[in-house]
Amino acid sequence: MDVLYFAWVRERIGHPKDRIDTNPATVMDLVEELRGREDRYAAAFADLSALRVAIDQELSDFDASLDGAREVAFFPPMTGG
Amino acid sequence: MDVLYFAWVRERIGHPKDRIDTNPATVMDLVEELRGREDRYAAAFADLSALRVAIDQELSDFDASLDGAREVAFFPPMTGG
Amino acid sequence: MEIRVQDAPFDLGLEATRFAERQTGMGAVVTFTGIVRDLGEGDLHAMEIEHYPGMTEKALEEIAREAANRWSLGDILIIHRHGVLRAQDMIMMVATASKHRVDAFQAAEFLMDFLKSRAPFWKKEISAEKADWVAARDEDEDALKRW
Amino acid sequence: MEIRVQDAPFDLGLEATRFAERQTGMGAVVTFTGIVRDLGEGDLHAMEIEHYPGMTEKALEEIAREAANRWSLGDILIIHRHGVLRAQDMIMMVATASKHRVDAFQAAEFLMDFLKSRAPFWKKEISAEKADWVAARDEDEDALKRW
Repeated sequence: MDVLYFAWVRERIGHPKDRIDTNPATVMDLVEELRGREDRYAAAFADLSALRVAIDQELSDFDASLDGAREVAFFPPMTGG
Repeated sequence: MDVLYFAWVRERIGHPKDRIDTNPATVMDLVEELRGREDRYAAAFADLSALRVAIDQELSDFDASLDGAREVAFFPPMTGG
Repeated sequence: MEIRVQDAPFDLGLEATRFAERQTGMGAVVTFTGIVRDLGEGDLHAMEIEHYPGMTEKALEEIAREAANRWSLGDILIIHRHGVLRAQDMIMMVATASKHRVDAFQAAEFLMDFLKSRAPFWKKEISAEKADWVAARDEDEDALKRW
Repeated sequence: MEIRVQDAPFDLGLEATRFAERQTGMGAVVTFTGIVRDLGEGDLHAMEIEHYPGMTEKALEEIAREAANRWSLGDILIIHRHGVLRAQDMIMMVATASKHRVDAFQAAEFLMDFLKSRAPFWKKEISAEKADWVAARDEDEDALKRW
């Protein structure tokens, strides 16, 4: 599973993408796994209310299942337009 | 005082402008005077709810005073845009 | 603020570009363009637009001034044609510029609502068989009530 | 329906003209253009727009499809740039065409509201001293509730 980061999440973690070999059941499980990696991950995921998540390029929720997911992305609220 | 006609009011009366030498007190008095002129005027002013009036190029009402007015215009509701 | 009442065609692209480029500090530009619609019966050959020279310019200026009072705007453009137009011809346009999108949208809608029913223009639809003055629509009059 | 996500600048005038000219039977065209605003402190040198390739196009298509379902529209155009932009550069535009003005206005506002908060773009303001990611505004999120 690919995990992508955008905007300040990408900057805080230091790179745009990780490949994950484990099979977390939900987005929250994936977040916990990432938080445990290094301080910069813990810092990026410190406040989930400041983050949004997309599963396979569709906006989703932190309690969503990752069953069958190939790509998960974390980013701040969008500011286009 | 100049009296102007636009759109179907102009077409029904047959010309775009009359010059009036009398001094009607209100728009209604002017309308009565015009109605008395000829059938085509009576026809144009038959249904006042289908007409709008402007005094000196400002939208006004049929009971408005014509004191000091130099130009009165009659026309149907506007359909611009 | 620029208001033009003219017989000549205008170039939407050129007007939109000029309008946007002359703004400074504005984040949002909205344009509305009115086009002569072919009515589908396939026989609308032309539209004739009559207006009241003198009053037209005053009415448009007053509507634009009111919009400028109500919203925070950098600029307003109104162009309205008169005379004979064909299907697909552009009748008129408005443009608004503001820091944020809400003001630009609201002001453009306001301008259109008042321009429709309070500026002295009258449309006549001319087809092969007949020529009819366009009737004012109740919903256009009703649209003024929201402002 | 045309959706473009691009690094390159676009020409508002050309896009507006092309969009209007390819319509048939439409009486109303609305455009919205977003422009990089100089923030007045005089030191906004650039804006960088990041996006999520793949998801961006999907999200914009979904928003456009939803607009097409809700209103009677002849056409929709969305262009959004990414990469580094300077003050006064055009960031994005939407255009809508419909028979009557209300649909074109409503659809354009709907597209903008959803594009702001539901399409994966992120803006960073770069001045002489610093570079800050633009924070999402509560009022942009609130704007979605009216639809």
